[in-house]
Amino acid sequence: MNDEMAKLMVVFRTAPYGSIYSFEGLENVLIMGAYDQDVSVLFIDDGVFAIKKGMDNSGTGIKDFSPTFRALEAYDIEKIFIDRTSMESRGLTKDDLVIDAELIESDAVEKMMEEQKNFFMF
Amino acid sequence: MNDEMAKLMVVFRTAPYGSIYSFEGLENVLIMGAYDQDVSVLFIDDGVFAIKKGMDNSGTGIKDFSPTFRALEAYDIEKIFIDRTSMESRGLTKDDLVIDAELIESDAVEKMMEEQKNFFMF
Amino acid sequence: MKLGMIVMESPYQHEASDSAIQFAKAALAKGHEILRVFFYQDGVLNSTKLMEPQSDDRHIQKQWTAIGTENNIEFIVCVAAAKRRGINDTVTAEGFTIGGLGMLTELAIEADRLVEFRA
Amino acid sequence: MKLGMIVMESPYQHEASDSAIQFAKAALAKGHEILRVFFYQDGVLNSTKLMEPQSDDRHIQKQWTAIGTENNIEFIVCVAAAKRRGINDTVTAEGFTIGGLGMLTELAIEADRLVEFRA
Amino acid sequence: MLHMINKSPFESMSLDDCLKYASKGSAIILYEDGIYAAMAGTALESKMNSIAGDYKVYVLKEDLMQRGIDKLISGVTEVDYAGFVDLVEEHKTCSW
Amino acid sequence: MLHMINKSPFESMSLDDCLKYASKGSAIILYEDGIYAAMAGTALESKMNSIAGDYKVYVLKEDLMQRGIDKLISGVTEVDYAGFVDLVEEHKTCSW
Repeated sequence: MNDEMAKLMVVFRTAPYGSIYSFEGLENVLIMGAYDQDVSVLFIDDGVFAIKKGMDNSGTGIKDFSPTFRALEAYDIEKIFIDRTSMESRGLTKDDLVIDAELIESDAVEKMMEEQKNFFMF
Repeated sequence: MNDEMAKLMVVFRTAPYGSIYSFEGLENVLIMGAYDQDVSVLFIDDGVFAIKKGMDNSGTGIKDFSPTFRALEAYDIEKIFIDRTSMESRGLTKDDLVIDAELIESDAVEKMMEEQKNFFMF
Repeated sequence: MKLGMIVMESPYQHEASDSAIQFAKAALAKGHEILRVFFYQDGVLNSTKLMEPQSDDRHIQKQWTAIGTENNIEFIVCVAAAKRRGINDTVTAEGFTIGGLGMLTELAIEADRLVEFRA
Repeated sequence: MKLGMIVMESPYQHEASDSAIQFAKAALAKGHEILRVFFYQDGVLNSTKLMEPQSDDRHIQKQWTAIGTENNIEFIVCVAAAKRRGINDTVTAEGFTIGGLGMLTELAIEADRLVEFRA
Repeated sequence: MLHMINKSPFESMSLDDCLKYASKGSAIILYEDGIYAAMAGTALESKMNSIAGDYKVYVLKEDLMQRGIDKLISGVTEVDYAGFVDLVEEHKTCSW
Repeated sequence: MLHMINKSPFESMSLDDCLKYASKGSAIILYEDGIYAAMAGTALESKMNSIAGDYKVYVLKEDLMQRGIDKLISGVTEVDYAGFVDLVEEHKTCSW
C-alpha cells in the first residue's frame, strides 16, 4: 500500500434478491479490485444476508451471486468487516457466512466511513 | 347503483412524490370513474399525505396532482374514506385535507377490502 | 379461477417480475386461467426486446414471451406509463401489446382474483 | 469542490432523478465542478430519448441533456446495467455515453465528494 | 384476506402496517425479502411467535431457498408457488 | 458525516438504521419522503425532538413545499438545495 492509493469502501446494507443493490455492490467491489486501490468491504443491516451460506436458486432462477464473494481474496480484497450487532440481531453467526469477515462494533462504522476517500452504499 | 356494478376500490398507502404509486392510484380512480361501477377510495398509512393541502411544486417542478383529487366528485366518486389513526398519527386533521373524506377506524379496513369485487393497493 | 396480474416494478431492479413469472407458471400448471397481465408503472420495462442480460442470467422479457405465447395470455403494457419511460411499439417484444389504463379497470371487473407484484 | 454523482433509480417511478437534477443545478450555480454523473442500475433509464411524458409533466431526459450540454458534464450510462434494461446507443439521448463500471471507481478516486441518489 | 408481505421486517414497516388492519385469523404470506420475518433466532423472534399464534402465517419456500434460510420459527407454514396459488384462490389478496 | 435520509419514517427504518451508527453531533438531512420526520404534531414528535437535540438535523425546503408541510418540530434547520450543496461540501455523505 502506498500514499497514491485511495481508500475506497463498499458498504452492503440491503438484502439480496429483493432488489439489485446487493448484486451491484459486489460488481463494484470486483471492479475496484482491478484498480490497485486500498479497498474495503463492510456489511451492515440487511447487507449481512448477502453472505449467508446455503443459497439455492433452483426455485426462482435468479442468479445466485453469493459464491462470487469467495473470489474477493483472489482480487486482493482482504479488508472485510461485518457489524456484529447487525449479524447477531439477524440470528447469524460467523459460521453461517460464505466468507470470513472481521467483526466490528456499530460505533466504529461511521469512523470507518469517514476515513475513506469515498465510499458507496448498496 | 345496480347489481351489475362491481364494487371496486383504490387504496392509497404510500406517500406522494417519493414514488409514483400515489399518482398512479389517482390515475386509476379517474379511469374507474368512467366505467360506471361502484367505486370507493381509501387512504391509509402514508397515503393520507397525498391529500394534504398547501402543496407548492415551484422548487422541484414535479407535477402536483393534489388538486385533481378535488375532481373526484365530478366523476361521481363520492365514497371516500380515511383511516382515522393513520391521519391522526401523522399530525393531520380533516381541515388539512384537500377533500372531504369519511373517517373510519382501522378495524373496518380489512372488512371494507373484503367487500370489494377487487381492489388496488397504491 | 380467472386471475388478473399486475406488475408494477422494473425487471432486475426488483424481484417483483421474477415472482410474477413464477406465480404465473404455477397458476397455469394448476389449470387456472390468467385473463391478462397488466404491466404498469416501471413494470412496462419488462416488455422491451432490447433487453440483453448477461449470458449467465435469466432473460426476463423472453420468459414472459414464452409464457404468453404458449398459453395465449394477453400482456398489456400501460400506454401512459410506457411513453413516460421510453417504451413504444418499436421496442416491445412479441406477445406484448400497448393499451390503455381502462384495461386494468376491466380486469378488476372481470377477474375472480387480482394479484399485484410491486415494491 | 469536485463532485461525483450517482443516480440509481428510474425516472418518474422514484424522486431520485428529480433530486439529482435539482442538486446538480444548485451545485453548478455555486461554481462547483461536476466531474461525472454515473447512471447506474435503473438509473440508466434516465438516458432514453424515447421518453415521452405527458405534456404537463417534466421531461427528465431533456432536463439532464440541457444541464449536461450547457455545462459540458460527462454523463456515463453503465453498460451492463443498460444492456439488462434494454438501453443501448440506438436509444440514448444527446449527452449520454455508455461506459464501463470502472468509470465509477475512477470517479470515486478523483471526486472530493460522491453523492448517491437512490431508493 | 391474504396479506402479501415482500419487504424485510428489519427495514420496512409493511408487516406492522398490515397487522394494524388484519383481523386475527387472517392469512399472511411472506415472500421475497419478507421471508426474513420467519427466520428463527433473530431479534424479532418473540414478536413473530406472537404473530404466528394470531394469524395464519405462510412463507414461500422458493424465496427461503434462494436466500439460504432453513431454520424457521414455529407456527409458520412453508408453501411453494403452487401453494401460493391455492392461497390466492381461497382469499382476496392485498399486496403491502 | 452527512447522513441523507429520503424515506418516510412511518414506513422505513432507514433513519433508525442511520442512528445506530451516527455519532452525536453528526449531520442528517431529511429530503424526499424523509421530510415527514421533521413534521410537527405527529406520533414521532417526541422521538424526533430527542434526535434533533443530539444531531444537526436539516430538512430540504423544496421537498417540504412540494408536500405542503410547513409546521416543523423545533431544533431542525430548513435548507434549500443551495444549502444542501454547502452541507455536501462540508461533509462526506452517506445515502441510506
